[in-house]
Amino acid sequence: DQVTVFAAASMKNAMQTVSDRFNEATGHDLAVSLAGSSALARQIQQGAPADLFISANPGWMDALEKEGLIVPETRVDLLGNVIVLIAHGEADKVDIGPELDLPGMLGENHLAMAMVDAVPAGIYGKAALKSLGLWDAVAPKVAQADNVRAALALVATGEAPLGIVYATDAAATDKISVIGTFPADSHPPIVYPAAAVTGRDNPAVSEFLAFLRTLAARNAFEAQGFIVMAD
Amino acid sequence: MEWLGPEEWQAVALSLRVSFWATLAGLPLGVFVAYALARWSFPGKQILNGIVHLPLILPPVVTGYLLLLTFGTRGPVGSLLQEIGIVFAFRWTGAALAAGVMSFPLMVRAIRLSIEAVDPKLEQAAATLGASRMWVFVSITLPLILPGIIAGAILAFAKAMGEFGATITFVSNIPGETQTLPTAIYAFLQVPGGEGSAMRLVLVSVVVAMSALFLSEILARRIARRVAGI
Amino acid sequence: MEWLGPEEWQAVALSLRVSFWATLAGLPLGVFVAYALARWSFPGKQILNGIVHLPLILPPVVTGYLLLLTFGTRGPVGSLLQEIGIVFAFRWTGAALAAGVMSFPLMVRAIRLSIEAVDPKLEQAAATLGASRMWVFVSITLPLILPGIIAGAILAFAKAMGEFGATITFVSNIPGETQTLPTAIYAFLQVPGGEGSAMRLVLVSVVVAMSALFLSEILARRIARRVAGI
Amino acid sequence: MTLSVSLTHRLGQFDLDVSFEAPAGLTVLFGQSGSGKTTVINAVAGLLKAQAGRIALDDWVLEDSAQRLWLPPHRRKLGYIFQESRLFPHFTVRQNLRYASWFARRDGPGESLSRVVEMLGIGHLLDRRPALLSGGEKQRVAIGRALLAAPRLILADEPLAALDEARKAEIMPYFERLRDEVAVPILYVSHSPAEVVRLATTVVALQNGRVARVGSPAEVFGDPTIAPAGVRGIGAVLEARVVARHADGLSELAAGAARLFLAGVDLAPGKPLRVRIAAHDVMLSLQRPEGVSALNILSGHVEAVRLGDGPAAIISVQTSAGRLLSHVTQRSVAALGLKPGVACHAIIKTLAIASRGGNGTATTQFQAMT
Amino acid sequence: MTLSVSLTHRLGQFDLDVSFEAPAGLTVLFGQSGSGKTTVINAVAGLLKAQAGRIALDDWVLEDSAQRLWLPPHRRKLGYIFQESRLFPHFTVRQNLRYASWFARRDGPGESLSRVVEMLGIGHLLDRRPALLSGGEKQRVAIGRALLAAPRLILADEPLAALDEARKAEIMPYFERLRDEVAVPILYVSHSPAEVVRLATTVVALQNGRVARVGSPAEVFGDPTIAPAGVRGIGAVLEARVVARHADGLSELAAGAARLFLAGVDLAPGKPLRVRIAAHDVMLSLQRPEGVSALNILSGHVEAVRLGDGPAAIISVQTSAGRLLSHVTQRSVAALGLKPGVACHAIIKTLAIASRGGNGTATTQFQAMT
Ligand SMILES: Nc1ncnc2c1ncn2[C@@H]1O[C@H](COP(=O)(O)OP(=O)(O)OP(=O)(O)O)[C@@H](O)[C@H]1O
Ligand SMILES: Nc1ncnc2c1ncn2[C@@H]1O[C@H](COP(=O)(O)OP(=O)(O)OP(=O)(O)O)[C@@H](O)[C@H]1O
Ligand code: MOO
Ligand SMILES: [Mg+2]
Ligand SMILES: [Mg+2]
Repeated sequence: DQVTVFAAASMKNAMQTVSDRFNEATGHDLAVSLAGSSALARQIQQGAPADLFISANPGWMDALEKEGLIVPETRVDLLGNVIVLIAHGEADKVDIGPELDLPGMLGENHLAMAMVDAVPAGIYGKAALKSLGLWDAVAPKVAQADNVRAALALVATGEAPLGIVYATDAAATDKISVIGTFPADSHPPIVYPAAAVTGRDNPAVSEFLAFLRTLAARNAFEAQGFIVMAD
Repeated sequence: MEWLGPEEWQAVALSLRVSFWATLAGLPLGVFVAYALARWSFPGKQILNGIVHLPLILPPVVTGYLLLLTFGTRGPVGSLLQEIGIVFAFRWTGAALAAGVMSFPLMVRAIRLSIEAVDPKLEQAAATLGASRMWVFVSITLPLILPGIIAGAILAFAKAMGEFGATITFVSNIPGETQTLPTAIYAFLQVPGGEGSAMRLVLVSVVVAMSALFLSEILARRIARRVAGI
Repeated sequence: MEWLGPEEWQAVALSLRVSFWATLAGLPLGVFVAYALARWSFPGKQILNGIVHLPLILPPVVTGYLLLLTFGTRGPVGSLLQEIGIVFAFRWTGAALAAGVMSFPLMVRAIRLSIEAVDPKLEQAAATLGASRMWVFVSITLPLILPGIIAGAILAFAKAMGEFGATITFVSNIPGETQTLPTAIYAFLQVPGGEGSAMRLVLVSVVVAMSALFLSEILARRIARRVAGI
Repeated sequence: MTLSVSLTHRLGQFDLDVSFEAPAGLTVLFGQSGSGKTTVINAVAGLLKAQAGRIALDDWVLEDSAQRLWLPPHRRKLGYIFQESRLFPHFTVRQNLRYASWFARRDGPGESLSRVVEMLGIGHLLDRRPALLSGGEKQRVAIGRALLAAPRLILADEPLAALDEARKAEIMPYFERLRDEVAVPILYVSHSPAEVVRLATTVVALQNGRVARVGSPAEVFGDPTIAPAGVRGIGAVLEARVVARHADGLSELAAGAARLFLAGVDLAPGKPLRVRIAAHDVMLSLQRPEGVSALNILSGHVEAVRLGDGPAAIISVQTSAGRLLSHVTQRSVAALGLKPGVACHAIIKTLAIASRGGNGTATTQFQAMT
Repeated sequence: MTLSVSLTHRLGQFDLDVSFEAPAGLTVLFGQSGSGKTTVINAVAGLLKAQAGRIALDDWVLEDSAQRLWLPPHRRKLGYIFQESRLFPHFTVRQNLRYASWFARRDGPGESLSRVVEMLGIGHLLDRRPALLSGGEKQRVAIGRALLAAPRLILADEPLAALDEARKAEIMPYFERLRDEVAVPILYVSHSPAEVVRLATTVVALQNGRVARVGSPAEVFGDPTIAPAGVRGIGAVLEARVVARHADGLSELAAGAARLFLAGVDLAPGKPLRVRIAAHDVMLSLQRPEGVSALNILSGHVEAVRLGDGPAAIISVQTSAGRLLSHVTQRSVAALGLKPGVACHAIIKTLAIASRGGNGTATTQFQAMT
C-alpha cells in the first residue's frame, strides 16, 4: 500500500531516509508531498488525499483539529528544534541574553529571519528576541525571508551578517557559524506535530505512525539535527 | 544520466507533460479570447480583459489558493466536474490547469497583438471571394497570426515550465503525480545541503526550456517568412 | 479607507512604486533587445534570446537567488555598483530590479512581436526622405510599435505587481522598504485565519492593477487608432 | 440584370448621396480622385455599411436599410478587384487563385484556372508569393482571383491602372467577353477614357459624392458640360454593323446611311458594334477633300457650335452616319465660317477610330491613346 | 547632371543587367509589367543592394561595387515616389509632408509646403490621416512628400497612374518645371505614352531586365521595331521656337522652315520647345486641301514606307518642318500611290499636337489622350 504524507518542506532529507526504511521494514510505499505547512494544511481542508500531516507549525495542526480534519488521538508532537543565532563566516560565540548588543553587532546591516509574523522560525525568533528585550531595538533591521532557508541564504552570501534560523538548517553550510543558541524558555516550544487525517481508512497509516517511533526513524531525524520528541 | 534520480526524472517528465498540455489546451481558448479582445466590442470586454490578466497580477500563491477553492474536490466547480469524471485536485491535470491559468495572460497578449497587426483589408478581400467569417478566420487570419500564436505558445510553455507558486498551492507536491521541476527544486532548496541538487534540476529545466525555445524560434522564423511571403 | 492599516498602505504604495519603476526602467532596454531580436542577426542572438527568457523558465526563487548572488553587496555586479553608490540589497530598488527582471521577458516578447509587424517599406520610405537609421527608428518604427510597447508595459506592470518569489528571495521583506503587496499577502496566508486579511490586500492589488490595465487599454486603443490612422 | 444602387453615407467631411441604375453590361464609375468611386464600390460589396440605402440586383436585394436587410460580403457573390491588389501574402499566386475557385459560386460563370492564367500572362508566377511580384504582376493576379470566384457581380476598381498598354489591350477583351457573353454585371472604376469608351455600356459620372450624369458613353462623353475627362473625353458614338471584311484587313461598317472603314475588327459580317469617334480626331472641311489618306469622309452639316474655354470649339455635325463631334480651333471656326446649317465634310482617319464590341486581339483598331 | 547606372542583379528567376546614362532632364523607364523598372529604381535609391554595379550622379558616386562603396538611402538625397504610396499611417497628411521638409537638403530645390499643397490640390486633406484618403489622394500626397524633401534626384514609379486625366494634366507641368527650371534629374517610370511624350528627355526602354533601347522620345518612339507602347507610341518630334502669340489663344511656332499653330503654349516669343506629332494624327494628302479646319498643313515628300503588321503602314515624310511620321492604312498607301519620292502634304489638326516644353495650365494643347 501507499501512504501519502504531507510534510513541512524542511523535513525533506529526513523524510527521504524514513521513506526508504519504512519501505524496507513494511513493504509499503511512502509518497511525501513537501510544501509549506500553511499550503499543506489548506489542501487538507480542501480534501487533499493525505493520510498523514506533519506540520512545522502547531497552529495549523490546531486549526485542522478544530475542524475535525485530523484524528486527535493520533496527534503527537513528533519533533523538536532549536533556534540559533548565526553569523557569516567564522565568528566568535556570544552569549544570548538580555545584555546581548545585537544592534551594535549589526551596525548598518540587517538581521536575517524568516517572516516574523507568518513563518514559524520567524515567529519563534521574534518571541525569543521580545522576551529577551532585544526586539524593539532590532525590529527595523530585520530582513524577513519567506522561509528559514532563504534567511540562511542571506547570511551565507554575507548579505546579512547575522541571522536567526533553526539549528537543523545551520548545520547545512560552512559559510556560516552558529554563534549562539536561544534559550529554550525564551520562546514557545518548537514542535513539529504529526497526526492522521480523518476519513482515510488506510491501514498502512497506523503502521507508519508506529514506524515513526522506531529507532530507525529516530536515527533518521536526529541525523538531520532534529530533536525527536515522540513517546 | 546518472546524476538524476528516478524521482527527479519523473519530475522532468511530469513538467514536460504538464507544460505541454497546459499550452496545448490553453491555445484554442487563448486564440478565441485574444480574437474577441482584439476584434469584437461587447459589454464586459474590459472585465474579460481584467480576468485574463488576473493570474499575472495576483501573487501565484493567491491564484493557487483560489484554484484550490474553486477546482478542489470541495470547490463549486471541482465538485461539479468530479461528477462527470474530471478531477483536477492533486492530479497532474491540476498542475496543468494551474500552469495553464498562470500562463494564459501571456499567451493571450501575444496572440492579441498579432491579431491586431493583421490587415482587415485582407480579411475583407477573402469575404468578397465568398469565404464566411469562419473560413476567413481559418484561411487568412489564422495563418497570418501563426507567428504570434507560436510566440504566445512559447511564452506560455516557458512560463508553465517555471510555474511554482500556484501549482504547489493548488495540487501540492506529490512525487509522480504533481511534483514538477519547480516544486522539486523548491523542496531541495528547503533543506540543508539541497542547493547542489536544486541547481542540477535548474540546469535540466533550463536545457529543456531553451531547447523548446530554440526550436520554436526556428519554426516561428520559418513561418513568419512564409507569412510575409518572402 | 479604514480597513487597511498604515503598514498595508505602505505596501500598496511601495508595490506601485516598485512596479512603476521596474516597468519604466525596463522599457528602453526592452525595446532595444526586442529590436535586436526582431531585426538584427548577430552571433549569439539565440543565446541572448535564451537569457531574456530565463526568468520565465526558472522558478522565481531561483531567479531571486541568482540575483542575490549577482547583485548582492558581495556579488560581482553588486559590489561594483555599490562603489558608484547604487545599492539594491534590501532596498526598494532591489525589489524593482527583481520585478523588472521577472517581467522583462514578457515585455520583450510583446514589443518584439509588434516590431515584426511593422512594414519595412515604411522605414525605407523614411530613409529615402533623408532620415538616418536612428531617426527612422524614432519617427517611424517607434510610433508604429507604441501599441506593442504599451501592451508590453502593461504586461510587465501587472507581472511586477504580482511578483513575489524573486523579490522576497533577493531583498526579503522589510516593512516600508521592501514589503510589497504580494509579500504582505503571502505573510497573511501563512497563518491560520489569515485569509481574510490576505483577501483584503488581494482586492486592493486587483483594483490597482485593473485600473492600470483599463487606463492602458484606453490609451493603447487610442494610440492604435492613431497608428492605424483611422 | 440591372443593379440598382441608392446610397447615402457620410465619411468624415465627405458626403455620399448617389442613386443610379446600372443596366446589364459594364457600368463605368467615372470621376475625379476623391469623388467617391471606391466608396460606392465598397458599399456595393458590403465592405462599408452605408448609413441608408438600397442595393439590388434585379429582385435580389443585397441590402435595404428600410427593411433592415443587409447581406454580408461573402454572400453577395462578388468578384472584387481592389484598387490595391490585396493578395494574400501567405499564399502563392496559385493558392491565391485557388482560394477564389474554392468558394466559386455554382451559378456564376465558371472559368478555368488555366484559361485565366493564360489570359493574364501569369503562368510563370504561379509558385511565387505576392511579395516577390512587380506592381503590375500583382494586379494581374488580383484580376485573376476575382474572376475565378465565378462572381455574379464584378466590381473592379481601376483594375488596369498599373498595367502597360500592351497588357491592357490583352486584358480588355476579356472584360468585353464577360460583359457580352457571360453577361455578368460589372461595376468598373476607371480614369482612362480609352477603357471607358471601349468597355462601358453605361457611364455613371460622379462628382463630389453625387451622380453628375448617367448615360451611355455617347451621352456622357458627348456632353461638353459634363466632360468628365476634361475636354479630351468628348466624342460621339455611332451604332454600326459589320458589312464586309476586306482582304487588306479593313472591315467595312454600315453606320446610318454611311460606310466606315475600320482596321482590326474581328467580327463576322452582320454583327453590330459601336464606334466611338473622339472629337479631336474629326477634321472638318468645306470641300470634299481628294487624294487624302483618310478613308472615312462623311458629308453633313453643322448642327451646333459651342465655343469652349480657350482657343477651342466643339462643333456638332449631323452626317449620314449620325451625329459627330469635332474639336477645332476657334480660328478655324471663323476661317471656315462654321455655323449651324453650313454644309461640311467630316474627315476621320481610319486608324483613329475606337470600336466597341470587337473582341479583337489586334490593338490597332481601338481609340488612339497616345 | 548625368545619372549613370550600371547594374547586375538576380532576383529569383529574374535577371537584371542594365547599363544606361540618364542625361540632365527627365528619363523615363518604359517597359512591360515585370520588365524590371521598379527594380532599377530601387537599386538607384539604395533600397536594393545590387550584386554588382555602379551608380553615379556626375562624379558623385552613389555606389560602386568595385570600390566597395555604397551609400545608404538616406544619404542619397532622393525624392522617391513609390508605386504604392507608402505614406506614414500614424502621421496626418501635413505631418507626412513636414516629415520630408524636416530632412530637406540644403542644396536641393526648396519648395514651399503651400505651393506643393496647392499644386496637388490636397489643401482640404492636410489634417487627415492616410487611411482616410482615396487612392488618388494618397498618391498626390506621396508626390508632395517626395518633392518637399528638396531632392537632388527624383525617382518616380508610376506617380500619376492612380490619377484622373484632369489631375494628371495639373501635375505634369510641375514635373516639367522641375526638369527644366530646377534641373533635378528625374528617373520616371510610366506606362503612359502621353506622359512619356510630354515629359521625357530620354527614354530607356526595358525588356526583361535588359535595356532594349535608350534615346530621345523621338528616337525610341519613332522606331517601330522597338515601339514600346505598341504601334500607338510612334510619332515624330520637331524642334520649334515660339514666334508669336495670337489673340485667339494660338501660338505660332517656327519649326524648320515651316510655321505651326498650337493652342495653349504659355511661352514667350523666342522660347524654344519641342513638338511631338503622333503618327496616327498625321493625315496625308496628295493635293493641298482647301477649306479644312486643320491649320497645320506641311508640304513634303515621302521618304520611306514601312508596312507594319495588319492593315497599317508607317510613312516617313520629309517636310519643311522636319521629318514627320504618319500612320495610315495600306489601302491608302495603294490608293494614293505613296512611295519614296512622292510629293504630299501632311495635315495635322492643331489641337492634336502635343507640345513639350510648355509649362501651360490649360489642358488642351497636349497630345490627344482619349
Ligand atoms: N524579391 C524578388 N524575388 C524574385 N523575383 C522578383 C522579386 N522582386 C521582383 N521580382 C521579379 O522581378 C521582375 C521585375 O520586377 P519589377 O518590380 O522591377 O517590375 P516592374 O518593371 O516595376 O513591373 P510593373 O510595371 O508591373 O511594376 C518581375 O518579374 C518580378 O516578378
Ligand atoms: N474613412 C474615411 N473618413 C473620412 N473621409 C474618407 C474616408 N474614406 C474616404 N474618405 C474621403 O471620401 C472621399 C471619397 O473617397 P473614395 O475612396 O471613394 O474616392 P475615389 O473616387 O475612389 O478616388 P480615387 O480615384 O482617388 O481612388 C475622398 O475625399 C476621401 O478623402
Ligand atoms: O518548513 Mo516550513 O512550514 O516552510 O517553515
Ligand atoms: Mg478609389
Ligand atoms: Mg513596378
